[in-house]
Amino acid sequence: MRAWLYLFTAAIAGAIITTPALVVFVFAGGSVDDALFAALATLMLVSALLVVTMRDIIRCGLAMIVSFLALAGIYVVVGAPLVAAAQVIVYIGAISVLILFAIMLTQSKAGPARLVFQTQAAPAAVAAVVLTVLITLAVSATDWGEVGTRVRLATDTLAQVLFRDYVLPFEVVSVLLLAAVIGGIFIAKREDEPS
Amino acid sequence: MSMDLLIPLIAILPLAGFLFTAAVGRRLGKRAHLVPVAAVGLSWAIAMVVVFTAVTGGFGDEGHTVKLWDWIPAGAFHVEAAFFVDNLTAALLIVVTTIGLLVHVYSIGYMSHDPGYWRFFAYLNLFMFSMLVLVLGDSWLTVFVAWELVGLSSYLLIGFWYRKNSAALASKKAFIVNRVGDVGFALGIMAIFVNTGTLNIRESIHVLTSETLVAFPIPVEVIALLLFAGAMGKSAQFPLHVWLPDAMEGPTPVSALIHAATMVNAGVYLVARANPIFASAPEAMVVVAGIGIFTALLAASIAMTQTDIKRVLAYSTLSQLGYMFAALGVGAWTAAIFHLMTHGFFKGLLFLGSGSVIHAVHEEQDMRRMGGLARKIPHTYRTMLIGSIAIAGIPPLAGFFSKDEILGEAFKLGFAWVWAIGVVVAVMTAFYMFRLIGMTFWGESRVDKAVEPKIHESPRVMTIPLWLLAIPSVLLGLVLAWPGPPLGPLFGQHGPGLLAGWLEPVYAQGLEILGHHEAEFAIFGIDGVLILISVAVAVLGMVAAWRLFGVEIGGLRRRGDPERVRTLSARVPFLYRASLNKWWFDELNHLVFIVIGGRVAAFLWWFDTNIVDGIVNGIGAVTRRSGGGLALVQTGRVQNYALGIALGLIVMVVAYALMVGR
Amino acid sequence: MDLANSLDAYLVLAGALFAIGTFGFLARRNAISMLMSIELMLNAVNLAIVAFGSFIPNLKADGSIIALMVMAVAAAEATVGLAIIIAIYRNRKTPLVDEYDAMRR
Amino acid sequence: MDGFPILTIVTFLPLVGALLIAFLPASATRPVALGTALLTWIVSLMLVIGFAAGRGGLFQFTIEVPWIPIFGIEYKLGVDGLSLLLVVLTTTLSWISILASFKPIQTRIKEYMISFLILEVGMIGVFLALDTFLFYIFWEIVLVPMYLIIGIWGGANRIYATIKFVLYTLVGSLLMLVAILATAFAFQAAHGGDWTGAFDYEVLRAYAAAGGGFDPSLQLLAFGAFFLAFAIKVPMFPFHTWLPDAHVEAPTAGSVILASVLLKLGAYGFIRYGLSFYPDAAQTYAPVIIVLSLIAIIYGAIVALVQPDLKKLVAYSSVSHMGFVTLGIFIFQPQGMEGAILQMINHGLITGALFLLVGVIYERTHDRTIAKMGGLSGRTPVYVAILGFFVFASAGLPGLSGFVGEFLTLVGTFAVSPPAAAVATFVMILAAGYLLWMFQRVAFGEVSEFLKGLGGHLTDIDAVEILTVAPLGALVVVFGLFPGILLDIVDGSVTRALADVSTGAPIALEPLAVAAALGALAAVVGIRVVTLPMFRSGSPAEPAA
Amino acid sequence: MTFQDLVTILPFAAAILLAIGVIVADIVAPGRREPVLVVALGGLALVALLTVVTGTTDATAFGGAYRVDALTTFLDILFIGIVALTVMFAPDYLESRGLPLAEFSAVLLFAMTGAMLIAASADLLVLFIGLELMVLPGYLLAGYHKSDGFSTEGAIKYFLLGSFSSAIFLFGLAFVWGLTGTTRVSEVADQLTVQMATGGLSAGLALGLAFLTAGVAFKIAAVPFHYWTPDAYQGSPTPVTGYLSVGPKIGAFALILRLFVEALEPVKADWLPVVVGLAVLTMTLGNLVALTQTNVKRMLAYSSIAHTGYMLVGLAAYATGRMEGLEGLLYYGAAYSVMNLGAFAVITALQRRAGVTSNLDTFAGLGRREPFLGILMTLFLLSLTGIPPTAGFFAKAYVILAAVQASQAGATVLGVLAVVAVLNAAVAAFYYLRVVVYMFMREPASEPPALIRGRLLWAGLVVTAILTVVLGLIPGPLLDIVGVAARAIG
Repeated sequence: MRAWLYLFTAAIAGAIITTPALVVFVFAGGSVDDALFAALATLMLVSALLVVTMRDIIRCGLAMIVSFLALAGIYVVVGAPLVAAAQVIVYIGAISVLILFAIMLTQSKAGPARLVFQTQAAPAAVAAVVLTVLITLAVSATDWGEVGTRVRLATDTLAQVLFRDYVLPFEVVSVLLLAAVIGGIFIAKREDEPS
Repeated sequence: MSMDLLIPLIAILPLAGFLFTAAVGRRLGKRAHLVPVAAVGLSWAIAMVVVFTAVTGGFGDEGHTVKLWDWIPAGAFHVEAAFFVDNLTAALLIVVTTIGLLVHVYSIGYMSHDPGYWRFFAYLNLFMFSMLVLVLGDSWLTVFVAWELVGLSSYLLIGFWYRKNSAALASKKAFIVNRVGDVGFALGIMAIFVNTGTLNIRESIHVLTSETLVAFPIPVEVIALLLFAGAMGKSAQFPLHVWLPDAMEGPTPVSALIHAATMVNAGVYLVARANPIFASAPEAMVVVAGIGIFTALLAASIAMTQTDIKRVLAYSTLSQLGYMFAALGVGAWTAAIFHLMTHGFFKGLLFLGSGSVIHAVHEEQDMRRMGGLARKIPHTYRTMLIGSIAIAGIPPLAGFFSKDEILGEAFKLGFAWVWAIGVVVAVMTAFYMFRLIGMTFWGESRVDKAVEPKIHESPRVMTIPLWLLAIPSVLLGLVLAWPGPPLGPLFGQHGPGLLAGWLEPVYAQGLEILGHHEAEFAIFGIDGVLILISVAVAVLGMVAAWRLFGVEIGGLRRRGDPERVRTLSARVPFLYRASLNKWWFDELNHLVFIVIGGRVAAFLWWFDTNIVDGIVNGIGAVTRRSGGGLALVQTGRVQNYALGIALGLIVMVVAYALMVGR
Repeated sequence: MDLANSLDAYLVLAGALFAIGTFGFLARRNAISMLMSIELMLNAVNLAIVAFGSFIPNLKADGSIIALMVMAVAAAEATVGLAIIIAIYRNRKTPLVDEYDAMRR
Repeated sequence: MDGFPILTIVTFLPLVGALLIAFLPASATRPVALGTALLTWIVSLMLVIGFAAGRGGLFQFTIEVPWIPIFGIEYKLGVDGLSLLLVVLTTTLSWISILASFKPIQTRIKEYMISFLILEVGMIGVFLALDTFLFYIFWEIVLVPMYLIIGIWGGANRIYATIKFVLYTLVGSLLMLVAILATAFAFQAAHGGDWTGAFDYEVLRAYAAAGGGFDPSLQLLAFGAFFLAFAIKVPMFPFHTWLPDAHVEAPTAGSVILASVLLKLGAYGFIRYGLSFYPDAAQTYAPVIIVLSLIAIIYGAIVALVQPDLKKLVAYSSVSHMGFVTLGIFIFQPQGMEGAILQMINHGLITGALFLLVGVIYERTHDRTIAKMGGLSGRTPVYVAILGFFVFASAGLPGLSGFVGEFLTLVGTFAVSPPAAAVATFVMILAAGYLLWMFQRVAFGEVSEFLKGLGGHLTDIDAVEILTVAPLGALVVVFGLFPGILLDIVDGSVTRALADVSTGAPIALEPLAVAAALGALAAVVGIRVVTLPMFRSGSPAEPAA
Repeated sequence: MTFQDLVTILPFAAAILLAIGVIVADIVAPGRREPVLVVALGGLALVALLTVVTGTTDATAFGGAYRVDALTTFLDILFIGIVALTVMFAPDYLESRGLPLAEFSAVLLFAMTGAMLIAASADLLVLFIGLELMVLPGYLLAGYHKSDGFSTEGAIKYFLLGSFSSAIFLFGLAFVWGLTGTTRVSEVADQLTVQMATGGLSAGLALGLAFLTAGVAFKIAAVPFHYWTPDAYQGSPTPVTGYLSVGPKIGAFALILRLFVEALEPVKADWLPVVVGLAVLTMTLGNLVALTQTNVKRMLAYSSIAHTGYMLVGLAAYATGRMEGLEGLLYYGAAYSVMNLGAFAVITALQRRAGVTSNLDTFAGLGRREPFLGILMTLFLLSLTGIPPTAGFFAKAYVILAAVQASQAGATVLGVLAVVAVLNAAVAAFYYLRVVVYMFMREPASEPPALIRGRLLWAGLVVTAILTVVLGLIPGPLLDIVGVAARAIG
């Protein structure tokens, strides 16, 4: 019985994701990329919505991973494969896992709280919508100068740029991580352990 | 010795006496009077020298000025501390120093048992100093200083027995009511300065009266009235008369010296001194005359029913001062000063006498508990009788001459109404004086049985001054008013009378402005008639008093008739009650000043604390509350904060959006 | 109709994601949910950056690099955040942030 | 004596004393404090000796040291007749107050004396500063020690009073700071961005005097700010309500300094800065200020009448007296301003003495309620005699110093507007009213039960206390008889100040008409109220507060 | 990366090495404070020295991403001073609560390096990373007393909201990048000049500006983005609060200088009104709410909000073209750091035992019990109020002067701003002086809290006190310095 249920949900999910793609591809006559973009975008947004709305926080975490994956895909579409790779490694590999650990650590025996949302969920939603609208308006109202087409960057050029122009940030970021780790360890350490 | 040294000494000696006594008097005990009395005596002697020099023309018509130092050298506003003596001053000096000296002597006996003996003499000397500066002052401001200083010393003396609440209140009342007048005086002085640029009395008068063509910022009438306001305060003219009766709370010598003979005359002196100003402001003079004569009538009417011997005299003083102002108002300045001098002596005499009486009956002042004292205290009786006859205006005593001159002048100068009222007042005067004598000295004794046996005549030190005052009360009129020989030539004078001759230069300018000229004295003409009338009315009042309150002069004997008094007073109930209650002036004051005034003051304080300050504190409170209100935003919930930030972000986006494309 | 080639599409998408993250941050009670929302927002920014990078010629490579940096920063933030969350969870025994209101006004 | 930094010495000598006290043992505190104050006093007297009165109000002993060169801000001190008098007043009352504090102040003497000496530094500095920035700094320095003196050694409600005092003053002075900066910048802008002299008093004054001076709108705003600051300090109606509270709560010496010197800061500021920098604005504001002064004169006196507390009574009398000062200043007449300055000095001496005397009785009774006193002269004759002397001095008895100042002011006023003068003169009655009524209730009548209850504690005024008031009394007499001493000194300053504000321009009379109306009303009320205690010694209906 | 680059970034590098060095020192001699202190303070001195030496000449490194100019040097010295003082104040406080000094110092030093990077960055990305490097340690420090509920609560609030604002900031940054196509500050400025010349403010740029302003306003705790301040300040360990109230604030202002004053200079006219609005709100709300506070740390938190407002006045004055505005801002920053650190040091001294609150009652009778401490606290409070002759007074006067000038030069709104500022100062007097009231005019608390008498702490107190007075009495030298620093970018 449950299996059916899962299948059913999966089907619906698939539909949700593929419909826009089909719409774009078939009716609007877009390219494959367009369809891909539409699908991934939808997937990302939907899963993101799930992240912020689902009751069970573990599922939220999983949804987040999905959303990140979708984003990685979009990176590929837009022509930044390296970023996509980094996305997969850093986010899915590191951060998400970190978060999941944290979830395990902080799960109270009571399980997920009764109330998922703050009392102010409604105004929050409104604010979010308004923000979206404003951003959309601003974006569409702006002339972004001469916009070229997507260019796929060769990794070696990236490497050159990174180690020519961005040495300093690169080094500093490492310092940043070091600081975060030193402090993080101390804070997260249990009190009774000898410092 | 040069006058430049003598004249200041007149004032400085009492001052020295005051300072000395104030400093060490406490330790001198019963010898405390020596220095002050000596000081005054000395200053009297010097004064007499100065007076003689003055009246024999030693200073010429312009008088003599002694500059002491530059008091206020404020640029254009330059005031010297200087003394000035002319015949007018001299006339005042006679009264002040003489009576002052006698009162000092009298006080040695009168105050002998008082714990504050030394204090009393210190104050008396302070008063003498102030009064002398007042008459000697050369500039308006100097006079004003003295003006206030006499106020101070009278304050101290009225409140001498400070334990008595009534005394304390009376003294304060006297000072404050005087202040009311002083405000006028002060404003007058300012006006004078603004008009003339100087405060020297004669210079300023010269400017004010000579350059009448120049349009002054302040009209002369205003100045005259302002000065008169000051005079009203000191001389207790209606409506500022309320303080004088209360001032009787002070020791009797004080009443005699300050509130009969000297200080209260200051107003008269001031107006006389400023005569040209008044002369060039006729309207003001009418006001003066009106207020003067009205005060005379009002006071006399009250005096007729009072039972406190000192109060009767006090109201009589008011009434007589009224006469003087009436005289000043009609332009009979000589007469005013004349009456001032005579009145000074016989009223001083009467007060000291009343003091002696009160002494005799052990501090009893109510005449209803006296009577038949004539035999027990003969000296007092005789001297007071003389005083009464003098004030009643029976020739040839002093009062007759001066009062008759006032009435006569008033009539001759065309102020018939003043004359008419004056005559009525004359009747009343005679009446209440002999009522006083009758109730006090004649008939059977009503004295408290306990006191009765202990009644005794006062010691010499008190009776001698009485007699010394009785002499001028009898002769002064003859001396000063007798036209022509033998006295005139003695002082190198000719004409209508000694005093008139003396004061002639003082008034010359004023008379010239008024256009008066001394009419030839016609004993077989209008003057004679007027004399007859005033003598007649005096007698009338006297006889009326005899019929009601009895008389015991030589063969003339008659018992008082209280029944008659009652029926008569019942016949005019309103007038009687009004007189008895002093026309309810005190009640009026109480209503206006305490009830209403108190509310106003209290209200203003409430206004200050609740409105003015309330607003200030209110602002503070509002600020703090708003702070508390704003703090509510800080709920402690991160999500609320975040929402706030998000909203702020949205607002900011909008704000910037508004500037797009600018 | 050329979605994949229009910068605006990517930017709007980024905006939407950013808004969703904001919503989550404002609405969720659980500290970790809020942390995840922040991650979403950061990713939205990254998307925008990368988009700019590949469309604006001047930015060519820079876009990608900046994105990488942002990821690193995000990682650091996550580390710190989780450390703090664990610390306070020890004190308060609850991950619900809106119950941390001992300090207010 | 030029070249020798005597002004710096006279200003900072007290600071040295304060430091000494801080580091010496407690036993040395009192002597050192008194010694320092006396020394400062002597130095200030040397100043008087060295001062050349003839120099038409020019500044003397000037010291000029660059301080913040970027803005041309200098450490610049100088003294003219006006500031000389006020400095001497300050130094005199300082040592008197310190001496008077020996007995009342028994806790934390060190801190007290230190605050007091620092206070003295501030006050002297304000009078001597010739750089607007420096002036402002001293102005604010005064605030802190006074705040502590009231707040620490004050009465029951002291904290409310002291905070009110500080906040009220601060509001004004901060706006004044803005005005000072604005003025400086206006000058700098007019001199091609050169800051030199932008804060220098004499330079600014010269600039203001020279053609046009500062821009009218700036003048109005800046003068407004200065006005607020000074009006609060003086204090003028309706900014006076902090004064009664502060006085009542402050310790005796605090009240003395507050009344004698602090209130003068405002008046001094008006003459020194208000008139010289913004003559046009001063002319514009004058009618308003005159009206306010008249109100203050009458109003303060009336309210003083019904005060149940000795200190409050004196406080409100201060409001009334200071009204004369502002009136005299803004009537723009030589007599007026000279009178105002004399009034400043006299008020300093007389009111200071009155507060000292109130303190004397408070020391013995720990009470200031007039109603509880009565018949004191029976117990403490000497005290009553001295009190009486100052009561009459305060009532403006001629021959004592109070009179001359008031009368000069009035003459000046009369020349401009007789009605205004009339209104102001009426206060002679009111003053006599509230002072004599108070005196009568305190001194005369039978000894009150309350005083009887004190028994032996109610001793007569002692030698030290007499020593504190005696100098003031002497000065009151001397200045009453020979005001020339003061007038010669200030004459130059007055002339200069009046030259700055073009006296020619006549004051608009409409507001004065209003003043006359108000005043007349107040006066009528006044007379009634005065004689209100005439027949009874009891206090009138308490306010419905 | 050339040798010259290395020389240029020498101070910055040294700071990083120092941070690591502290950890090493702790590893060498575990749990002992002397080595840590010696290394930290000595190192700081060295860093300061290097800064002064290398900072005298302007230089750029890494292709213009890193720039050293007078402003950098000034700010670096300021940061070093702040951190050094914090290190001096902390030890006893931490020790009595069983918290290690090493990690504390290290994290603090990392934060300092972040601030220094901001001060030196000529590249928006570097700017952002510097910002993160500065604030992340801040979160950690806020929660440093991990066993204390308040500390951690403050930390998580600070962290969550901080990250939120970082995201916002970054979003805005992204748009600026997109529009200008560069990350170099100077080039951004040029690009914007061109765009403003052609099309005026574009919608995208407006959006970006809005997000940037919001993000920065959060970091400097300007209303309405200030919510984190009171809670974070109150919760943090007192020495940390002292640091938080000045370090990140000045750092954020450094960010403003580099970003708004330099990069966004062409759109000055557009962000000026916003800054004015922020200033008014910030001053007023900060002061008003502070009136009702009974906890001194929280009160000082609100007061620090108010002070942000005063500094914004300076910024606004600059935006209308008054150099003095910028100088005033810098001067204010220095003065505020000194006096505020001093005030918090006094509170620290009071809190020897854990659990001693910073409520007003704790101060009751302090002036009587500890005259020296009381007088110092009074001095700092007076300075915060702005009463001469103290640093705070001169700083305020300077900022107000700038505003007044601006208003007379035409921007009337600045005049209003000046008046609002002084009125606020008067209001502020109330709550500052209330502490004085408690210290001197109230009876001592039942059992007075034990005091920290550490030599370092008291030395630091004396230093801050002296500086507070000196900056008020002899502002000349510092004025010259800020003048130079301001001219580096203005």
